[in-house]
Amino acid sequence: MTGVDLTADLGRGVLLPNPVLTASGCAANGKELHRVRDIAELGAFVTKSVKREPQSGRGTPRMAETPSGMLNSIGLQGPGIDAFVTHDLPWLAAVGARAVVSIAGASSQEFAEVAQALVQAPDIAAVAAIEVNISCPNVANRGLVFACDPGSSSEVLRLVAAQVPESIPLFAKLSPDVTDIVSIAAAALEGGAHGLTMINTLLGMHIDIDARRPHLFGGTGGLSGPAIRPVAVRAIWQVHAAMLAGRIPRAPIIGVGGVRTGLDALELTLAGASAVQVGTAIFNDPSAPWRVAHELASWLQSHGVNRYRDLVGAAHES
Amino acid sequence: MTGVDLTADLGRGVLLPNPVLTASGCAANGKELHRVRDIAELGAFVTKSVKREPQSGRGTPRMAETPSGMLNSIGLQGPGIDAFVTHDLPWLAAVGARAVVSIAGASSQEFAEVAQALVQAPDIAAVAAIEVNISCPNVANRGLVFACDPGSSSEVLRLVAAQVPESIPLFAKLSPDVTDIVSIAAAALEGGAHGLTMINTLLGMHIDIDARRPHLFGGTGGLSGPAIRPVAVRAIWQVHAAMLAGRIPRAPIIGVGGVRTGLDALELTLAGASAVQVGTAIFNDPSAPWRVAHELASWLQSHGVNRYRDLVGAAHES
Amino acid sequence: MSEVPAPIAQVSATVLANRRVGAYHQITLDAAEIAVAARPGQFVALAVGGSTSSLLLRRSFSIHRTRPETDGSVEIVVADAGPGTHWITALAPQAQVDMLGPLGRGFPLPASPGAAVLIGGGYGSAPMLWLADVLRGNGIEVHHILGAATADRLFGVDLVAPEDGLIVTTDDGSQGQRGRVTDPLTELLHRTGAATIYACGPMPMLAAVTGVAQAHGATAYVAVEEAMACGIGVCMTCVLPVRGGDGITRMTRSCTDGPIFEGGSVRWEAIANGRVAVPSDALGAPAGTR
Amino acid sequence: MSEVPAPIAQVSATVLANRRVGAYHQITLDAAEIAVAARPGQFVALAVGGSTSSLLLRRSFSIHRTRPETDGSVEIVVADAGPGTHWITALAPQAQVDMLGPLGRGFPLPASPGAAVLIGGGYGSAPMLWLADVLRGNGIEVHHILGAATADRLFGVDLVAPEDGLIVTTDDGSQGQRGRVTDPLTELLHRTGAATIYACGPMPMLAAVTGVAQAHGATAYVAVEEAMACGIGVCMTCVLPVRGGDGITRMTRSCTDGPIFEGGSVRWEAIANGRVAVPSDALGAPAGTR
Ligand SMILES: Cc1cc2nc3c(=O)[nH]c(=O)nc-3n(C[C@H](O)[C@H](O)[C@H](O)COP(=O)(O)OP(=O)(O)OC[C@H]3O[C@@H](n4cnc5c(N)ncnc54)[C@H](O)[C@@H]3O)c2cc1C
Ligand SMILES: Cc1cc2nc3c(=O)[nH]c(=O)nc-3n(C[C@H](O)[C@H](O)[C@H](O)COP(=O)(O)OP(=O)(O)OC[C@H]3O[C@@H](n4cnc5c(N)ncnc54)[C@H](O)[C@@H]3O)c2cc1C
Ligand SMILES: Cc1cc2nc3c(=O)[nH]c(=O)nc-3n(C[C@H](O)[C@H](O)[C@H](O)COP(=O)(O)O)c2cc1C
Ligand SMILES: Cc1cc2nc3c(=O)[nH]c(=O)nc-3n(C[C@H](O)[C@H](O)[C@H](O)COP(=O)(O)O)c2cc1C
Ligand code: FES
Ligand code: FES
Repeated sequence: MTGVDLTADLGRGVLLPNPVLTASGCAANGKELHRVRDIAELGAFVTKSVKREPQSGRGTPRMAETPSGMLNSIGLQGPGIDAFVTHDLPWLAAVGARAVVSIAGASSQEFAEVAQALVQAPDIAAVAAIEVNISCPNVANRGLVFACDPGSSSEVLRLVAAQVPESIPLFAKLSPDVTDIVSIAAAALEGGAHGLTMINTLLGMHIDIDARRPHLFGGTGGLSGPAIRPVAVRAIWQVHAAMLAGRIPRAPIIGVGGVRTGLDALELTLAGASAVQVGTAIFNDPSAPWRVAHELASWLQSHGVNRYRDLVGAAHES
Repeated sequence: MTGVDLTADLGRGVLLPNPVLTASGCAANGKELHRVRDIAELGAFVTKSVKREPQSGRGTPRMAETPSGMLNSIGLQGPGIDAFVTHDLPWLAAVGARAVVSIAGASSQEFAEVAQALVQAPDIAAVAAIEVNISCPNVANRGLVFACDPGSSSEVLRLVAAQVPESIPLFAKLSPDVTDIVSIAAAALEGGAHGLTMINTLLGMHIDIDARRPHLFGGTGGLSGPAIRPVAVRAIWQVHAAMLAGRIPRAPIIGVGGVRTGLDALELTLAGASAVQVGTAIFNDPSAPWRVAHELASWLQSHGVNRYRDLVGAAHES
Repeated sequence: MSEVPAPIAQVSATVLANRRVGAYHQITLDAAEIAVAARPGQFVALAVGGSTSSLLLRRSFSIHRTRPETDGSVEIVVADAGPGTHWITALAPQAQVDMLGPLGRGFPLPASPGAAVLIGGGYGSAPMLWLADVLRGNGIEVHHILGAATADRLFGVDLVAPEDGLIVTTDDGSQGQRGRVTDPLTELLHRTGAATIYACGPMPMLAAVTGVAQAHGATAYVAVEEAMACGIGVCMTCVLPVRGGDGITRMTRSCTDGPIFEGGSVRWEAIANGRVAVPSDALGAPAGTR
Repeated sequence: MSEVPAPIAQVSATVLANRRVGAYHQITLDAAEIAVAARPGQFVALAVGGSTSSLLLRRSFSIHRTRPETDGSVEIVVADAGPGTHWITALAPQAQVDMLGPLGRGFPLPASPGAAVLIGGGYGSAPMLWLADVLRGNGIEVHHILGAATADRLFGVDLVAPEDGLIVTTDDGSQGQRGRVTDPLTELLHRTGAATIYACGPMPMLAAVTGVAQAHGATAYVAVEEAMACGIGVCMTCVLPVRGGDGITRMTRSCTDGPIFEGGSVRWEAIANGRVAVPSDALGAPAGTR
């Protein structure tokens, strides 16, 4: 698109050529989606959350389709950070992708160790940002999700920040399953996050009526897809509003939740997102991230908006 | 349906002929839906939450369609409890409907006053239960929704219970927008609720892209419809599981959230609901409550289940 | 405006015909139950897509015509405005669509005999031709003003009965007079002595028509179009501030108490930019807005 | 089983034909890009409904046939099992459907020449007739066992080449022998000396076929059917515990690493009642399951 500046600003000098990213866990670690289209064209590629050790994940069924959405209960299946750094990151670097590496852990210490192993990777230059997926259970706190507790959220970010050089922004990925998301955002930023990714899935469940038992092997699962977009917009709005009001520090927000079209991406942007991830929509349409970027650019052009960045949070101005 | 016992047990001796109710705010106060079909055939009719004084509600737009759901921001428009008791309740009594009266307030004191006016109504015999809609903002607590705070939840129920005779069960209607719904359920029961209605809408938002402002006049709105059913099932499951585990007192749950078919109603039942409400689906199909009851009965019959009550929470047995 | 609520019919209507007319689709549906009961100014609400559609809310359309005596059909005129109307305008003959009706109250007859002016903006003219037939049958002299932004967005110009008066306006002058429907209205009221105006179209047009009517001592009955989730009075989304006979303004449902309102009773000043505020003197208005 | 991942084609395929065959719909789609690249055992994934469908996930179907040289068509055989397949089986000629393919790895050729037994359960026979052609073209002698619960759920009996062997089984005896596909298998392996079995059908059938093959020293290649959200390897929902060449069991994606697996590598004991557990010795299994 000539004449439209799609640059997305993730802060700390990290600029992306366009604001459309994949969502963690919805695009594996790149090779598969690269068969559909060049992932180096994306604003950035967000990897599946990686823990310290290899993870088998849960048994199946791991998913259930729900109205305009789905439930998943994968259990963070993955290779572990060492294999990630040896195999996946070099491949991402080789194809020229900007990687946002999502890290996870069952303890704040594990998060820190994963971050430490990551920043020592030879291909660390390919890492545009680190996304700290604090929407996973904290074994030390009766399995309560880190992102459900301000103290745990802050602690994870503090330990991770201690491992990561200033040049790599840290995004804390928040769960919507909380009474007050602004207080969690505040805690994550206070701990050392440079930005926030919102939202992770909502906790949901589907019952297999014939079998009279939970359908998912893991019982509950994460709800995602267009069904949850209104919740994502609200969460982004609330946190961005708190920033504008000076109640919490200003920081970039990466919006995620139910984005399927360029207009959806715009909606999250106007609510306060500086960039947008596409997740479940990929399962419906593997070219969705590229299509969303294209639709976004077309809209900007046809509406005479020269810079994507000018729209970030623009709905708060009315 | 011959041979199938559809009786639903709301506790305290209140038995309904079938387990399908309307959801508060999705069927007005009866007259309108009665033009579609006889509301006395329903398990019970749940009225729109009523406050002490007449309420204009909010400006418009009051709704936005979302994928497999909708957002609403009505603002509890209604006649006030005196007009309700004078006009609406007698009409419900006259057509033979079993009424579940939903009450609301901006302070716990207002809840109590509404309950007091209600129980003095000449037609109180038509009231099968009272639903205490604590999913509304508490002016005394910076507008924080009562149901987001265990203390406020407990207090409202305590003040209302003091006004209501033992024979009328009180159901506290919970919001899903909390970190730990079991703790709110516990507080409501501790305060004096005899049962729980779950779930109210999720807080959501839609941005009008062309106008670059929130689409709803009220800014945020409540998300409802099939999109949220997985969240309702999960909430019911968690609370019923806590009851089975003895962590909170046993009490009947009325399930609500995204029910569109008899199978959906069964899903909530298997998760732990003793009866089920149909809300947004009415807007799609005004005969939905009757159809759901019919589909439910057909399923029971074709699957050789003689008593609906035997299915309540049955998915926990596996 | 004092009908007793009749039962609402919910029918699985078969599409009998769907033909393009200018910018619109004129869709004929087999729905005898609705055709028999309906009156001009009432509307129908259609479900969109089947049980796997992500669009839950019904879409409302004025009834253009009914043929209760012949094929039991109901006809609507639809502009393809978004996903719901896109699905509806693509319906092929023989397709089934779930339809509720007749909904709302119809146009009232004029209080006094003589002439009436009927104003349709865009597809707002759809109900006006049927209304004209009914008025004429009651001995009323009918004068139409049909307006639209452009010629292709006019509807019904060729359907006006020869004995009726007709003025056509378009914003761009591509057909009829250039300008708004209100431009010729004052002169027409003078000329015909009409004391009653019927109008259907966008909200700003209805407000302007009401203004002219009031200046002229005429009564305007306007068919409003508020976003509706249910169409049957149960959701409370379609409200407008309307002053009642008792002088009190209430947030009033346009689906059950409307869609026809006496223009002078609508609090137009609360309506702007696609939003409707609650007037501070409305019954139960929040303290803050007073 | 060592193909280099080729690009995946995403095409808006036109339905060329949709005809009922027994309990199934045989659907022919115009998708030359996929037809050219596909091999027996691969599958396609279809999106269901358009942009307003509430069903987001793709539905996967084995490729029954391709005609790359004539009309560029791809054919699938679909049972109406739920809302997604209900929509697909109702597709009219000329309708468009978004299709991804070819997906997964195809059936490998036998390690040794001689005879092969091809087993199809229900619509599982759909890919077997094409596979038979390819095997025959490679000088392999083909023997089919086609089975189903009832006669109407058999597929392809009339499509078997005259030179191939054919045994038909139904659970209720309504066609062919009464019983399961595995009943005649042992005798057939003895009689033909086949060392390779190909099977496609329900999981319990695949487990049973693998058992017979192992007892007989034969190799079974089975096409598994796990619930898939994406079909292209990005969602991790379609996994099965599969023992690798290194002896280590991993939760392995059946969409990209399968759907064809060597039967002996699948940890069948972990699969029961529609659920698959993680074996405690699988790589990265949670400590609790050890
Ligand atoms: C009483 C009444 C009579 C109407 N008569 C006609 C008619 O004769 N011909 C015609 O073409 N249109 C008519 N409309 C408008 C028509 O209902 C809308 O164009 C249609 O609902 C838009 O749906 P959509 O999915 O195509 O568009 P979208 O804009 O995507 O709709 C999104 C949501 O907003 C609601 N909505 C959007 N615009 C309107 C609107 N103008 N009025 C009401 N709801 C809206 C929809 O119902 C839906 O819930 C009438 C509306 C009302 C209330
Ligand atoms: C590799 C592969 C090849 C297949 N080949 C064929 C074929 O040739 N012919 C045929 O009729 N069917 C085939 N199936 C099964 C077919 O994909 C399912 O019947 C279909 O997805 C069911 O969708 P539904 O909406 O009709 O049913 P529902 O049961 O309502 O589906 C609900 C959800 O579960 C998933 N699902 C349900 N059953 C299955 C299943 N058996 N396999 C995978 N996902 C499932 C659906 O994709 C959907 O996400 C194949 C499946 C796979 C994985
Ligand atoms: C199958 C699946 C796997 C996911 N895995 C992860 C993960 O590993 N880490 C993470 O932070 N989020 C994960 N998510 C959440 C998504 O990144 C995203 O936050 C969420 O799905 C909402 O966006 P969507 O509606 O666009 O999918 C996963 C989502 C899905 C559907
Ligand atoms: C338009 C609308 C108005 C509502 N008004 C109320 C209300 O007054 N009181 C209340 O407790 N819940 C109210 N609700 C919430 C519903 O009762 C129900 O809890 C929620 O919509 C989820 O159920 P559903 O998905 O079946 O609609 C309202 C919901 C809608 C859609
Ligand atoms: S549209 Fe629901 S009350 Fe009017
Ligand atoms: S179906 Fe998504 S990884 Fe296999």
